[in-house]
Amino acid sequence: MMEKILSRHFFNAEARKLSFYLNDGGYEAARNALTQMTPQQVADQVIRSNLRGLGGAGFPAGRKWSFIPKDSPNPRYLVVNCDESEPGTFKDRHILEWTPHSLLEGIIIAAYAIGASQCFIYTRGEYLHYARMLQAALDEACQAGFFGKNIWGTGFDLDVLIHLGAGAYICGEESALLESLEGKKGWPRLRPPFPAVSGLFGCPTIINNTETLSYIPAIIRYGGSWFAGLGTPQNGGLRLYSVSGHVKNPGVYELPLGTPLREIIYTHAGGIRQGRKLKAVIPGGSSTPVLRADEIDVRMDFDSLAAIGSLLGSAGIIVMDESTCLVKALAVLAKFYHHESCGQCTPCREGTGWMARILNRILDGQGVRDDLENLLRVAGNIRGTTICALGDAAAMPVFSFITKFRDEFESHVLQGRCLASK
Amino acid sequence: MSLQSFSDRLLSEISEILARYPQPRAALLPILHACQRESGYISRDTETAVAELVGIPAIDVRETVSFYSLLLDKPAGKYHLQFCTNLSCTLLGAEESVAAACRKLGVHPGETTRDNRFTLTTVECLGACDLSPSLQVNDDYYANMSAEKVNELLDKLK
Amino acid sequence: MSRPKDAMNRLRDPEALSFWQRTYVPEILRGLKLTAAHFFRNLLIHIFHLAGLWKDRRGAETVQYPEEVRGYSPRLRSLHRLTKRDDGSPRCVACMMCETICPARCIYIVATEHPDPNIEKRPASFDIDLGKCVFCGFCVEVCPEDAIRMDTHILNFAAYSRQEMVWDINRLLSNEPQRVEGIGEIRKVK
Amino acid sequence: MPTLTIDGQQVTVSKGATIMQAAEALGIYIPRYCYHPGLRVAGSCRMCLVEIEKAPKLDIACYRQAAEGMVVHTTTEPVKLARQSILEFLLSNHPLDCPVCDQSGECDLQNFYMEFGLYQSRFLENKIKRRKAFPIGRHVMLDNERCILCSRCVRFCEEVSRSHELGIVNRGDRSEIALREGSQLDNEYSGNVIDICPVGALTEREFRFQCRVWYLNRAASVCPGCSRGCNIELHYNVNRPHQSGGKRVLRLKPRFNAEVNKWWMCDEGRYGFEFIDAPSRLQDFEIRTAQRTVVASREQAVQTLSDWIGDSIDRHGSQSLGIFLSPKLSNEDLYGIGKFARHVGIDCLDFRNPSERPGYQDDFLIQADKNPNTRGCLELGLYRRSEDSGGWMAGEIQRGKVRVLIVFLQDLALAPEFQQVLGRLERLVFVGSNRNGTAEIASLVVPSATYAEKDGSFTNFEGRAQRFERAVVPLGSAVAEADLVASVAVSFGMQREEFERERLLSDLRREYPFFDQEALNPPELEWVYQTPIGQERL
Repeated sequence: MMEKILSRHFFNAEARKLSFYLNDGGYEAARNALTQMTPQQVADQVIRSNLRGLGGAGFPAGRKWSFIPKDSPNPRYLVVNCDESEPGTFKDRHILEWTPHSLLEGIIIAAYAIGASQCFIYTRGEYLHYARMLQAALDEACQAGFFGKNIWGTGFDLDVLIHLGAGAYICGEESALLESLEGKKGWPRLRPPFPAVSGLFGCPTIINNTETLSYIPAIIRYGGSWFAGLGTPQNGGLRLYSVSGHVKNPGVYELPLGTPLREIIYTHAGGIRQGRKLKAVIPGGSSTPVLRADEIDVRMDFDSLAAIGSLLGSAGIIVMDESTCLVKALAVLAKFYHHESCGQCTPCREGTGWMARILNRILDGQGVRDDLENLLRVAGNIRGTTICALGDAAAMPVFSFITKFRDEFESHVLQGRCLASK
Repeated sequence: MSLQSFSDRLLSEISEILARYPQPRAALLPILHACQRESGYISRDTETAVAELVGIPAIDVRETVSFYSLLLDKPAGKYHLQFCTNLSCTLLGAEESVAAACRKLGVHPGETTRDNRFTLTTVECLGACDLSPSLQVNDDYYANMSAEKVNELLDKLK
Repeated sequence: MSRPKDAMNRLRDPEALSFWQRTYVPEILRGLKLTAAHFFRNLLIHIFHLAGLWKDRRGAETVQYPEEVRGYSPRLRSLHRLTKRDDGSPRCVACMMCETICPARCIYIVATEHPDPNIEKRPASFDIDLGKCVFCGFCVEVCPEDAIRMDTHILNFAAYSRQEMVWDINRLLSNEPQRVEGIGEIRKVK
Repeated sequence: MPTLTIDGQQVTVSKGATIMQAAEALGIYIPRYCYHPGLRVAGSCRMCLVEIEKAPKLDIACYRQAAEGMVVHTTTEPVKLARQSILEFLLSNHPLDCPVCDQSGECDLQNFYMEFGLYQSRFLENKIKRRKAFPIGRHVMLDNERCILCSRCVRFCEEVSRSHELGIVNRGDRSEIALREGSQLDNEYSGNVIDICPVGALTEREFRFQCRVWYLNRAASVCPGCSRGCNIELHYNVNRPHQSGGKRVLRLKPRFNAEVNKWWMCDEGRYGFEFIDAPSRLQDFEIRTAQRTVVASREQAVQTLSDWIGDSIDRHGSQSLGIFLSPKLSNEDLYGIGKFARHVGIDCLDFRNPSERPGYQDDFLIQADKNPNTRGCLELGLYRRSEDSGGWMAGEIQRGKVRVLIVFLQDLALAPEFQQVLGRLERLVFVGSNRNGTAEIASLVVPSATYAEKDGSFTNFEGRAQRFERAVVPLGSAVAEADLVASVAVSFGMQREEFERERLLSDLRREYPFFDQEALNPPELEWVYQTPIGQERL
């Protein structure tokens, strides 16, 4: 049985060519889906695969598709979230670079399943280079007749447009992404209505993550149950773990859901560089609660991480060794959320800047006794009161860093001394 | 001042972009990207002209341009150095690369050298944490930067 | 809650007077002694003063106001003054808090634009009608800018007309604070 | 029709109604900044967070729709904490400008902080500095430091005035209100953004530093600027006259009326009150002869007027008297004058100034007819139906038929038809509030009270009669027109009581069923755009 799906041909420049992909059985799944399956059968396979959204929230992909109202007279849209701005995550970039046709084939299948004839791929503006690679692949596929009018003579039309963002983390949030796609600033929308009911231009819209869609061809080809069997129960299949920070071999590792974090760090990513000791790991991108070194025996899947108070998020693993000053690390993250808060709703707009300023002051040795309580309180006041999840994302690291490494923070505040071993 | 100052090439690119979107406003970001590629930044006049093209109020274009960090409302140097200073890159010493670049170019982050060749900015995650510390110069990524590599690169770019 | 009640009881039941106290004679004698001592002391010192002697000793204990005054307490509420910024302009931003709280309604402010948008507002005129003022000090308490104070220790601002009792912004600004020294000490006024 | 429970009270609301609307129906006030009933819901200030049972977290009342069986709490600890924290966030970068801010006293940031706030600052950082106090239009000042980014003004310019001048630029806590390059906030309705701004970010240039708002008194009124009859409030200062240089009426604010003007009014109306305290106001009775003008007492003037009317009737009959009314007069004044005219037999009446041209109008509030009570004049029949304008009266004067003309408010000297013939009159009487060309040549000038100085009602172009109440006392010797007529009418055997305000109104309603309207009930002050000023404390 195959151990890798998407990463089989990573770092092989030939693999991004259509001819290579076709030789590998590419676009067969899409052709099968369109010619031999009903949209419902396609969706059923995806539901059976237990494939959960891989952009952060972990919502079951098949069920999301079912939210499209059956009777809407408006056109339906498929939007691919390829904004990938969560610090620590870079898997989508690898898909664009090495296996763009997996994504494109997944798009055909998903668009067929939801009845969309227009798809937008929203990529972050910094990925211009990678968007061009995707565009080249798309052009090849169009030439081959996989996109456009009347695909494979089924009467199904599909047009794909690659849309570049312009540098805003918030546009990875699905409703902000839609606003951005409509040419507006990326201010998240109030919900309900959810995008599946009223999304892009007020029409039913399904937004899937790049990685999610890229796995769909394999699911259709080998069946949903096969994919589900690759992972732990309720957490289907494989996923791409991005590993960065103080590891010997940072990169993307395609492993079954539920692979222990320790194994990912020490076996696949080669362990900590320079023989240092591990101090902390952020398991799922910058906004997920940090884990202490003694917590890394957790299985990397949605439920196991949630059980110990963290999140799988986008599976961007950031590894920090003993030389890391966690106050500094948190200040960097706080600066990030301050920079990226869209400014629409009060708690996030004012709170992210406040937290960043307190942390900077602490780093400057100007901390005062109440600072840590204040940080926790401000984070607590942001959490759960904002329009979108960015507020929560900004608050979670503050909670987890301060509660799990309180001594380091207190040492900084009270003694102006950093406990990190240099 | 308005559309007259747009080159024919740009105008035809814009009309091509407009044709691909179901609503003109949705084409705003691609059009702005096109304008920025043409002149290096988006001037207030360009904003007004684009607003006219897309058929939306000029303030809406202003809002959009000011919201996105990749859209510049003042010219950047020939080489726009964007150092990622997010967590993974900082962990591996991004700040040293930034400091080295600042020293070599004699500017602070956010500034442009007097000869308009380099603009140095620190940016948030570039989505290249495996290449940490990473640097984007215009559209190209540079991996595993260090003070020495920054100096080498700057020498080459000069 | 016991203390007030306790005090009340004490008021009603004073300590019993002793026999000598009930006669009042010792207290009368003590009183006489005090006044007599002053009488003879003053008599003696004044006679010596006439003879040009003992000039450094005060004749009587009474203060010879207005030639002499006693040092005032820093808490004294005297004539108002408006405090100044470094450039000499009034600190007052014409917020009207003092005018609003003034129970005598003796403050009249007209606001106008300050050229510096960070200050924004200044008084075009600021009048206090001292003929109406009750010297409650609320204006000082309420001022958010510490722009008005009553620490000039000026008490003699009587005037011959009601109009002269109205102090305008220039007069109020020209008042200076009085340094507090020797509270209760008697000083000659030069 | 969902039924829900808010703070233990049950209420049934229409489908699609929000929790905020349901709470309002129960009289429960939920604090808010970005929510305004006249604008699209933004949901961004998060001040109206409420607790909904079985919901995982607090939700905003302005957006969440009421659902059957929903149980909402607006005063529980989590809600209080949320409000405190939102206020703390809003204030973290808000300058402590209250002493110099014109909004203080009617500022929602102040009011809500006093009611729900934390009372102890835990913010030790430096506040963000922004551009302060600069004009962004003819009437509006912007202070970016004070702005809390509720976006009400932006939405107003998008949805109500549809002029799109304002936007929010940049992002995060660098966001601020900005105008399009080189443009100004100069639409016909720009003043409304001042009303809806919950803080002192947008303030009025005209009202700037004129008076602290807690010195202001309020009177319910009707805008006399055009025939729309927007419901307004007159804000006037009689407590501290020195602060505003003796001006009494300092600003007008729209008063909510769902049928007429909703929450809004136009700038033309808003700033059209200057005449009330203008130097051109007539304050004395003046009797003018060829040689000189003398100031007369009210008694003298009334006597003179009565004598002239009686004399003219005696010598030439009541046809020799003409009355030129004004559509700026109230229904009651018009009716009183008409009653008197009927009593003495004057039928030479009109109100249509032949020199008046229709003004600007739009499809929202502004009407071309700049008179507040044209419809009232028409309903009362105070004009000659056979003629298409008031110019016919010039002909009557020319022919020598009309010898004594009483002009109310209008400047007939401006009308070419009248310019030539006014000199032919034996007596020209001018009754008006402000000096004009007609007053200059009148042999008797009677100062009259403006709409701010008397009670009355105007009938708007749709036929809605609306009452306004007196704010200030008439300036100088000015009298209300009906009172003047009452004094004169006594000489002609009428009862003074017939001209009392309430009597005029009740007679009017009896005689003209048209005026028997619900809208004529006494107006109530409705504060919809701001919480009340704490006036009772002064």
